[in-house]
Amino acid sequence: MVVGLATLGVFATMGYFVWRYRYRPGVNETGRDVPGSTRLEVGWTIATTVVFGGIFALGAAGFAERQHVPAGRDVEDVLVVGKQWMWKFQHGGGRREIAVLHVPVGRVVRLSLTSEDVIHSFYVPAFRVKQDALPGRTTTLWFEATTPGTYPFACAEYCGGEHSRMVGQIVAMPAEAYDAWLEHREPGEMPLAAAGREVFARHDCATCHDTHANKPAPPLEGLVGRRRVFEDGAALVADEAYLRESVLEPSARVVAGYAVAGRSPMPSYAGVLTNEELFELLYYLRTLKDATGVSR
Amino acid sequence: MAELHADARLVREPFTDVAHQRAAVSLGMWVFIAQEVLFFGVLFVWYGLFRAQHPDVVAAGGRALDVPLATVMTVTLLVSSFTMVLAVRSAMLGARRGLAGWLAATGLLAVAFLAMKAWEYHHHIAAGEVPVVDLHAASSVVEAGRAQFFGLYFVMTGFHALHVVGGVLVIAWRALAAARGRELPRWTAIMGLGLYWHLVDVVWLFVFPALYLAGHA
Amino acid sequence: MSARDERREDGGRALEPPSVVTSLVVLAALLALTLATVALAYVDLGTVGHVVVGLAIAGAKAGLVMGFFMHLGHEGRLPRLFAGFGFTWLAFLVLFVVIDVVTR
Amino acid sequence: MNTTARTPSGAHRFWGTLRAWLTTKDHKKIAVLYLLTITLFFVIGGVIATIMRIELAGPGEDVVSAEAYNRLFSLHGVIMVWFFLIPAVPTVLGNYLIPLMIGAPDLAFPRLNLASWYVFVAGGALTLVAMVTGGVDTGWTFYTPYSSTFSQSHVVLTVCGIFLAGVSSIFTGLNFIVTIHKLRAPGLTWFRLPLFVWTHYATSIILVLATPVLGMTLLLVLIEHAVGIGIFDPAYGGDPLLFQHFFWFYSHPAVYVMILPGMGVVSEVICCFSRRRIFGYRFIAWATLAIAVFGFLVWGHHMFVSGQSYLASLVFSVLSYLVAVPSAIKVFNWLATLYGGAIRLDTPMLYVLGFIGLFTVGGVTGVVLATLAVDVHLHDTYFVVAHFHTIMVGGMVMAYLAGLHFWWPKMTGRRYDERLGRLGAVLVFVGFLLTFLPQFILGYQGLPRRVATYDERFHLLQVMSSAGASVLALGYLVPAVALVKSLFGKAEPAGRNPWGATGLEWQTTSPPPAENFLAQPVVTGDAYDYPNAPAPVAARGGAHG
Repeated sequence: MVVGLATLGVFATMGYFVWRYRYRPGVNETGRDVPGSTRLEVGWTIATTVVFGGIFALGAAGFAERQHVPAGRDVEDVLVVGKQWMWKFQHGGGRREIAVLHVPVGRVVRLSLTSEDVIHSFYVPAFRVKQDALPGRTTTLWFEATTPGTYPFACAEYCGGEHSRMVGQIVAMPAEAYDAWLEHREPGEMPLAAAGREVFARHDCATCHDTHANKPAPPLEGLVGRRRVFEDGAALVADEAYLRESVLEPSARVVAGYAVAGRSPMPSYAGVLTNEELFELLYYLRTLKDATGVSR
Repeated sequence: MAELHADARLVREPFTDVAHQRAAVSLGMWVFIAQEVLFFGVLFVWYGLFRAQHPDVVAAGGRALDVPLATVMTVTLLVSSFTMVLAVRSAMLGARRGLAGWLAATGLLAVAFLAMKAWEYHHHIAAGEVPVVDLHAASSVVEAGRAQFFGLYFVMTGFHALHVVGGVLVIAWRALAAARGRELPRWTAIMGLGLYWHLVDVVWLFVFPALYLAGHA
Repeated sequence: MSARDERREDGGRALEPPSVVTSLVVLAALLALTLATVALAYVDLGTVGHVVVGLAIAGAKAGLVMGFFMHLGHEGRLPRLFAGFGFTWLAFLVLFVVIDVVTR
Repeated sequence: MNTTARTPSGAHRFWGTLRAWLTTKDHKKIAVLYLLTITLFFVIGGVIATIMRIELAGPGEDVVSAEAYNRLFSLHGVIMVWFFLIPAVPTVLGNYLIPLMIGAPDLAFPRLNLASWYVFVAGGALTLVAMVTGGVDTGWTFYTPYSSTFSQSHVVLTVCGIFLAGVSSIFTGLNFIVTIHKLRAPGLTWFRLPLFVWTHYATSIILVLATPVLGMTLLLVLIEHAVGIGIFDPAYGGDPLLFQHFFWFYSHPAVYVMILPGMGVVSEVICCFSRRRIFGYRFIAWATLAIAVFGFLVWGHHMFVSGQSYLASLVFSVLSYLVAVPSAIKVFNWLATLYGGAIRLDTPMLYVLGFIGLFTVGGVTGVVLATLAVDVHLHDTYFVVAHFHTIMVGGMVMAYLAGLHFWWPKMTGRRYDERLGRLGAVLVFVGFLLTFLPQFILGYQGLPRRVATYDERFHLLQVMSSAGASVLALGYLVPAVALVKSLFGKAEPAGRNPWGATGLEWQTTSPPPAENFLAQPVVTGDAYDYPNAPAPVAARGGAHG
């Protein structure tokens, strides 16, 4: 590595100079008078900047790769909730577990992280991934296990008393075995989409968000991935972040034609839905991509 | 033009003359002011983000504040800054009684400001407009937002008021010293005090529109 | 930039006692601006308009106070430099926090 | 140093002396007061570190509970950062030397200087009270919402203590800025200043512009802890990342507060013991200012995995490389200063060579951490712990010890035992490497920091690190013995200029008189005029070579 060589270079140069120019009575009693050299200064400034620029580019490229799940891959969604002092997992298929996370080999696993109390950080050294789990927000992280086995994970953000015991293991298993494992649901565990539909029903969302009647809210079928135009003329392609904002802060961006007195008629659901409910609801809304009329 | 009071006894170690001492005190105070700008700056960053994210909450909160009273408070501080300029002028001219008088006027205006502030706090607390300790106990999102606004309000005006209190104490001490008049206070020190006092004024000039004028029109 | 100059450096007029007339004019301007900002608060300018106007008037008042009452206009380069540092560094803080929050 | 009287009629004289010291406005005496205070805090922080290393020698909760361990590392951080690393070089060496180096009788505001010491002591006392009554368990970073809502420990008391330490820092920084601008001797232009003064100027700017942000932020944590105002805790509608922005706006530049004054010491010592002018004076001076300014713009590299936006991470990463460039320039210039010198390996020079080596290790590991993709893996692991200890302990503490040894004869008028001094320098260097090299590996293997218990697979390296720490602890005792011993008995008098150094401070007596110079010195030439400097006077017991 470049940096290792740089360190060795500095040590070697220093050692050589100290030995070569050591004080020797009668031979080397005063230093040579060399005040400096602008050419040398400019030279090593540019060289350092260029080398650092190269390292930055490499690092940024690797970082950018981690920002988005590669296109066209099967994705396993898992909700990860950190709390003092344990990690709770909820699979897309509905199974829940604590301290152990089963994942399929060869598929992209996308974790949605949140916290019930303080900041935690989900860290899997073997996969070179780490992401803080913040209360009141969801962050995401993805990885792909390539070899079956167990990989330890830990909490990397100090979170109080038992922080050092907030550890566990990822069990990577062949995809078929994982699918079979996922089917062994405990009573009460429900696939996320179904759970989300229950949240949707429980809060009577369909009263307003209905396809067929002339209701006060936009319909939700096929929403994700579609362009939305807002009251102020701005527009974006609906994604998960937009859905989240619409649920928590409906007036932040109101779809054109749906504003009442400049605001959304919908109340905010911030503080009404728990993190899990919100995750389930958003998961459900994403499944409405190609559906018609399901939101009744 | 009246004569500058430049007695050699006004100069303190390690300075060589009054001009030297003045330049150093002025620089020192401006370094201190730069520091205060960042100290209060943190609160304004908080305010700016909060207002950007919840403009309605800030507007509603602003309407709950007393604009006429705050306008009077602003005027009080501005006039006190003016009297402080006259106090510094008296000190520079070596006019001891003028110094004592103008400092006293400045101090009284500052106390008047604090009295209005105290009345305002009392009013808001009595009306339940306080930062709520537990947001989950808030019955609605609106109520929660208002609690946050009043958290912002009390912290911003509170830190400003603390600075006023500090200023009043030093002003009172200096005014008494000038009134007793055994020795004329160093005018460079009065100048430093003046800079501090104007700074407190400047901070309020931003607090006033940020909080009080946010809710109207 | 000899050391001698920097010791006593000021704008040349820093040793003059402040003028009463100038100070009165500045005070009058400050009071007028105060009334203006209160009056404008009741005119519908939209939220952004209010922020811009409020900030501009507060900035103008702060400028008057600093320039005259705090005699920054009479000072040499150093006090101005440090006054500038305070606001510049605050701008750094605001800039980077906004970069994060807006693109989060 | 301290002339404590022991004669029968001495009680009276003792109190008189004590009072004279506690009300002194002499920057040299205030520096000595700081030296004593800061040494006390270093010892406390060091003892805590020792207990931590003993606990970590075993993977379980062997010596102390996890709860206790959390308090130990929090207090170790708080005490070492705010009560040793940040103040040490500026308040001891800077306070003592800046007026001497610029030919002034004192700092610009002597009373403010004394006040800053009292405020510092008050802050330290509050922190110690917090420590004795149960401590604080938030880590020195006070991340919200843990610190503001969840922690049951003495957050309020500790925060007040740190706030006061910050006030003290601001006073010191302000005083230095005005002093350096307004009290330089005739003829002492900016580019004739010793680099030690340049680095303290840059440091003071950081202290004055960064510390108020920390002060307000900690007060907001305190208020949220007390009443829940909704700024940092999402449960109250706040944003925990806002805390991290504010905190690192201070705490990253604070790293340069720790290291820049040390770089000043290095520049002085390396010229003196190479008998050469510094290589590239102006480049070092400008690099110093560049570090101070760019240092403010990189704080977000502490937040790459915090949930900060992708764009912000990219920007902060780029800027982090920019701040590494001037640091690298400084290292190159120091190496070039060695070139063609006549190098004597006295104690200060040994420390300085150690500094350059370890600062390089710390610097390049910093570059590793600024690399986005790599930081995701290494963030909050032992790699980070080892990285900043390399900069802080390997860099700043080495520089502090170098400076203390270099100017000790000036401050006390006595020379220390050169052989003991050299032994100390070597032990500290070796002990340091043994302690922290294993931690780099531990971090790379994925051991998170701040853990009381850890997996068995990390055991061997942890034991090695603890063993190294005992060498390091021993290493610190040696210079303490060497320096204290010189104060008693028949130590060799130092004379005005034992090292044959340039600089105004060496032209007055050792120790200098109360007013520093009997006549106002006038400067006519550049700094580091070693071709025309007097020859060093060899100490007893240490031949040069």
